[in-house]
Amino acid sequence: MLKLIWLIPLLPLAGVILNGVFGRRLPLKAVGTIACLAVLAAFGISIGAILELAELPEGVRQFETDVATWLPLGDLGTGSDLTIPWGFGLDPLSSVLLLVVTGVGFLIHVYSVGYMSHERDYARFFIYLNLFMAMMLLLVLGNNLLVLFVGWEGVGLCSYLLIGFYYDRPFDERTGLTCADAGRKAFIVNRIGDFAFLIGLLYLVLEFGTLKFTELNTALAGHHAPGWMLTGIGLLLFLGACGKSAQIPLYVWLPDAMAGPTPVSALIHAATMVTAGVYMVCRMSALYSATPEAMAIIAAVGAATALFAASMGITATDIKKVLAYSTVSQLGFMFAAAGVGAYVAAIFHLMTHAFFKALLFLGAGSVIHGLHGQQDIRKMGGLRSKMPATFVTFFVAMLAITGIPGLAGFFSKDEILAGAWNSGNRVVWVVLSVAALITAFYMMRLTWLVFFGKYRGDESTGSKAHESPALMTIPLMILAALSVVGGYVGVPAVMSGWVGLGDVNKLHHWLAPALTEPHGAGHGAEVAHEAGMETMLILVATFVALLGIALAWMVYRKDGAAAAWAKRFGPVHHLLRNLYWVDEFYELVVLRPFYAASRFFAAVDRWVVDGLVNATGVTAEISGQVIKLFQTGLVRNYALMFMFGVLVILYYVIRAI
Amino acid sequence: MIGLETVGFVFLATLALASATVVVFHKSPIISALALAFNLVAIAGFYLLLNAQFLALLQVIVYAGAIMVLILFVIMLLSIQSEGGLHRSGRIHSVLAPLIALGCAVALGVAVFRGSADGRFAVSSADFGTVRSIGTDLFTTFFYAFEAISLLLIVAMIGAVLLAKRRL
Amino acid sequence: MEIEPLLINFVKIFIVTQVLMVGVAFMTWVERRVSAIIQFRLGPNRVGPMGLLQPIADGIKFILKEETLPAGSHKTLFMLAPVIAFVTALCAFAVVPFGPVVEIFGRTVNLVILDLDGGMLFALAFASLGVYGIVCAGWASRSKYALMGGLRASAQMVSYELALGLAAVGVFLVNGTLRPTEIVAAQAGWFWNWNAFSGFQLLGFILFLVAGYAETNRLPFDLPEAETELVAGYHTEYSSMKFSMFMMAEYFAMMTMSSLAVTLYLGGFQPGFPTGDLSGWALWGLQIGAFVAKVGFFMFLFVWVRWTLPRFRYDQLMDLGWKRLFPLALANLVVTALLVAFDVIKG
Amino acid sequence: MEPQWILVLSAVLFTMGAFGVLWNRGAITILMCVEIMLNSANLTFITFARQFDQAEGQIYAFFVMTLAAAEAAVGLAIVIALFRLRESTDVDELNLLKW
Repeated sequence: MLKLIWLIPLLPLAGVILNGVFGRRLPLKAVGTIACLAVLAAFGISIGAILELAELPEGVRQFETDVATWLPLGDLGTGSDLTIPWGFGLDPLSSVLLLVVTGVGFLIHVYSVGYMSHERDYARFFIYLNLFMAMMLLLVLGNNLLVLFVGWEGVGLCSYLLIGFYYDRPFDERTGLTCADAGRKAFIVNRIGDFAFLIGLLYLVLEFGTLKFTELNTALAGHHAPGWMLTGIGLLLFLGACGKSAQIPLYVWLPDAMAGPTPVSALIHAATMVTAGVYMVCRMSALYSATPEAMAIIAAVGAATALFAASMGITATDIKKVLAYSTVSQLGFMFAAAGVGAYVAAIFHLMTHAFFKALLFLGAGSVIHGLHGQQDIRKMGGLRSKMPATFVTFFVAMLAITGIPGLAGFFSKDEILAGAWNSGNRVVWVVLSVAALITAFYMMRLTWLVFFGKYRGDESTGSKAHESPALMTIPLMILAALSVVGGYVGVPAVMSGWVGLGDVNKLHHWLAPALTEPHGAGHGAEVAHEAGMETMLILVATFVALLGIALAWMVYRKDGAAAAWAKRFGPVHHLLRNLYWVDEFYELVVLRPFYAASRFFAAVDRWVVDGLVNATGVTAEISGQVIKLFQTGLVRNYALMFMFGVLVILYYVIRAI
Repeated sequence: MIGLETVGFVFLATLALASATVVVFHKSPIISALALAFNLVAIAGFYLLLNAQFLALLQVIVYAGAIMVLILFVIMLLSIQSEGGLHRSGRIHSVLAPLIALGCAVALGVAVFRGSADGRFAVSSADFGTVRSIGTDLFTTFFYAFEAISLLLIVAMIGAVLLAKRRL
Repeated sequence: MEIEPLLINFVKIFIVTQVLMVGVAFMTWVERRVSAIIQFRLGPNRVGPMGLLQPIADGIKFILKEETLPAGSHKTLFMLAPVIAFVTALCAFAVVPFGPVVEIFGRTVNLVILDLDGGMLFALAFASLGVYGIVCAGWASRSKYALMGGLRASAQMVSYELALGLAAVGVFLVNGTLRPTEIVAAQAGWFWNWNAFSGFQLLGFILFLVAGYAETNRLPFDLPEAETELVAGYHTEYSSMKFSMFMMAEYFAMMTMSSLAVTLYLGGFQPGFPTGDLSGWALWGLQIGAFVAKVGFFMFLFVWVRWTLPRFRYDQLMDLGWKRLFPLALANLVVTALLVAFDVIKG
Repeated sequence: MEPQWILVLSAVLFTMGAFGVLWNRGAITILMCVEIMLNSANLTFITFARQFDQAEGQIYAFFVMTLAAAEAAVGLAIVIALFRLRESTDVDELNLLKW
């Protein structure tokens, strides 16, 4: 199966073509089945390929295949010919992503069949969704940066298409955004990052003469490039990752991306696409490990984003926006982990986050579905009896994300915090802990406002609130199960030590060969750490999670109590309600000058450029007025002139003899 | 001694010039067309004199046998009794036309005499101008041109049908 | 300049022309007798034994008839038209090899008037020139029947010339030459060596024959002179010797077409079996006899078909030419080309 | 027979053809004069082919012939269309090709 990995992205693409050509004429069930089967087949091949990969000995556990030549670029001044193939590769790092993408992707496809059943443009939705899968798999499986970049741009495109899926609906009253606007915003913000990414790519080519990951790793191992060059490339690539993974300063698109259908938010804007940045940073670990400066900046940006986004989640009232800020915050966790060199922890958290955040989104979708489109959590409440399955699974996910011991999020978050602590970067640890506290707070707030208390919306909707069909709840349950047990592939050594199991951190052993740790940094699960300190960290994390939940319960337990608290923290609440005025700030600093410049250039275009063009036109017109007198309309006059021209040419030809 | 070739040349040249004159000046297009047929056959005779047997036969088959019959057919179909004379193109045209034709004659004459005043015929190789040698050249060196010209014929055919057909 | 080859050629031309003339005269008698027999009549049987001298009587009558010239006709063309028809029909025969290379009076003589490299093209060229006679006749008569006949003739001949030529190309591919003598030489031996059989040209042969009937304006394709519609078509206004020249031209054309068909497809003068150790005049006589017999059969076929099949309608004629024969000829060409390319036929 | 005899002859024929195109106004006559011009060019080609013993000249003449066939087909179709429109083949009737 390993040889067939190039087929994995092609299968969803086949779904795109099938549905794209016949989609409008096929019955809805067939469309959904085709889409799901395409992803299921990709999932099957992925499992087969990964099993085969696992049988290889640890040192050589990777596989590459070049399907076709893409760009024979020749010598670019690096001394060797550069040819970029359509190459695919599989190694432990991409295998984790592959499983997450195809597995979670398949569940969300199944869920979508139920969720979208009442929507128009059913086929279009699945075409986009399958196209996204194809592009995401291309991103994950590409064995060089350019193929990865194709997938990178492709998922960006699909993200744009899917955010703007309800292109004729308004989205946000506060800013007056429509869904189409939200899509455009996502696309343009991403473009800024992608531009940086592309520049980084070009510098990489100039510096190393290759874009293949394996060759880059070898080159970097023995490379003595100027540090500033590596840092520069790293930061450029990271800026791209910021765009894709919604980090400061390019996070603004993700909350608005919630304009898309909820399965899209779950698949693209929580589980897979937004983690592409993290994947890329880990993929380029050899590069980042060689440049501590870039890593420090990544850690700082990640930690800041984690805290900043979490704080905005406290006051958001749209159920999906709360989750969106949560996603931004969790991505910040991952980047912070990558920034302190704990790549394994970053990927681990990426995986568990995919499980529980997809589950949260799908649960939210189930709630919205049950309430016929209501998304405002102020108008929900007491839904736990009406949608028991949704409630239970949502609650499990909530516990997982807050980091309650025994659940998936606990292990991965703990590993990130441990990594931060061990790297010696204590500030990061503190910030992340505070972010974890806030996370617990807003997650509990969300759960409480939606499922507990009294129903606060209008009665007509409330009485009709119902549990979602099995097609939607079964994926929820599977994801819930994964959210519970998903963490046990990466149990820290210290914990397994408590029950006398020794080191059972499978994930770490699986991933470690594919990643390059920073030089000289003693950290991670097995290197020189004190068991006592580790235990202490675990206890602190648990305490923080419980504290957050308790605080939220205290504030939101009674109706109206929250308003009082809001008044008590008036200025802070106001600040958070308006999301730190970041959008307004960007408007003032970026957009206004941009518009002004545009108007200036428009004027230049109209008067100077167009003026020149018009002058040409006027000249032609005047000369035409004169020349048209020769145009008698009589064919034979034309023949005469033609012959005259021939004579002139003949004269010149003969003169030369 | 006057060779057979010279006799042939004089005969054919007279025929060609006389028939060309008729083509250009005769009022009745059908006489013009028949004269042109004679002209074409005369030229085919020249081809024979110049060792281009295949081209000569082609000239008769394609030009005289197909193109001219087509022209005759159209003339008879439209039953055109006469066409000619000046009408609207104006007096300037009627003055300039002979002048330009004269200029053309002068230019070509100068070109011939300056360009190949001391030209002699080479000794032809044995299979010069035979079907085999022309065919070999057509299907090797000039293969793409040959295919292109077949494309041109199809396009011309479609164009002619589209133009001439009343209803498709 | 040597005079002897020229002289030999003149002699050949003279003999062939005379033989053809006699043949034509004989054919008119055959036509009338056979048509009579087909229609349960007797036909001309009074002049000479079995009426064999009838053609001579007819000839005398033609000469004695009044020569008419319609008012308003174009005189030169009117006179020229039968000559053109007559000459072109006769010329095409020049490339047909009617016998092998023989020795007479110690001189080697090739029994073909013009042994040309592109001989078959020559024949096709003159076959296509034949239309001028008819067109000129039609136009110069200044009569609507004649004009209609001329128009039909030009359209018909241009259309069927295509099928005729394309069908013949198959043979050129098989034999790899356009020279009639070489084509005949390639068909020596048993009759299955003839192009119609071993060259897989049976379809081409039938196409050639049908197109040939159309080229010679014979029934069932005699629309240019369809008497029920156009009185007598392009020669409505002709009388006397000028008419007889048209008639003779038609018979010449028939003979040429028959000879071409025989040459291309049925082995020309090859008798159709190995001649073994025959040599000298015994062999040559046999070969010339075989040629005459084959051509004679086709001449008879012309007559037979004429009195058997009804005439086509004009649209049917065009339909048959362009939509049936032409594609079939193309298909035949493609198949033959493939067969030659894959060495099924010795190319 | 010298090459330039024929070259001169073809030059004269070409001139006659060109003059015919300019002088006549019957569309069909003009077409025929164009044929004369093409033929004279062909004659030149073949003369040069003979003079320099190069078959290319004959090939070009072959292509020109094909071209002439295509030109005649399209030209005559235009004449027929024109006749249907104006009941005449006079090219001076066609004066719409102007501003």
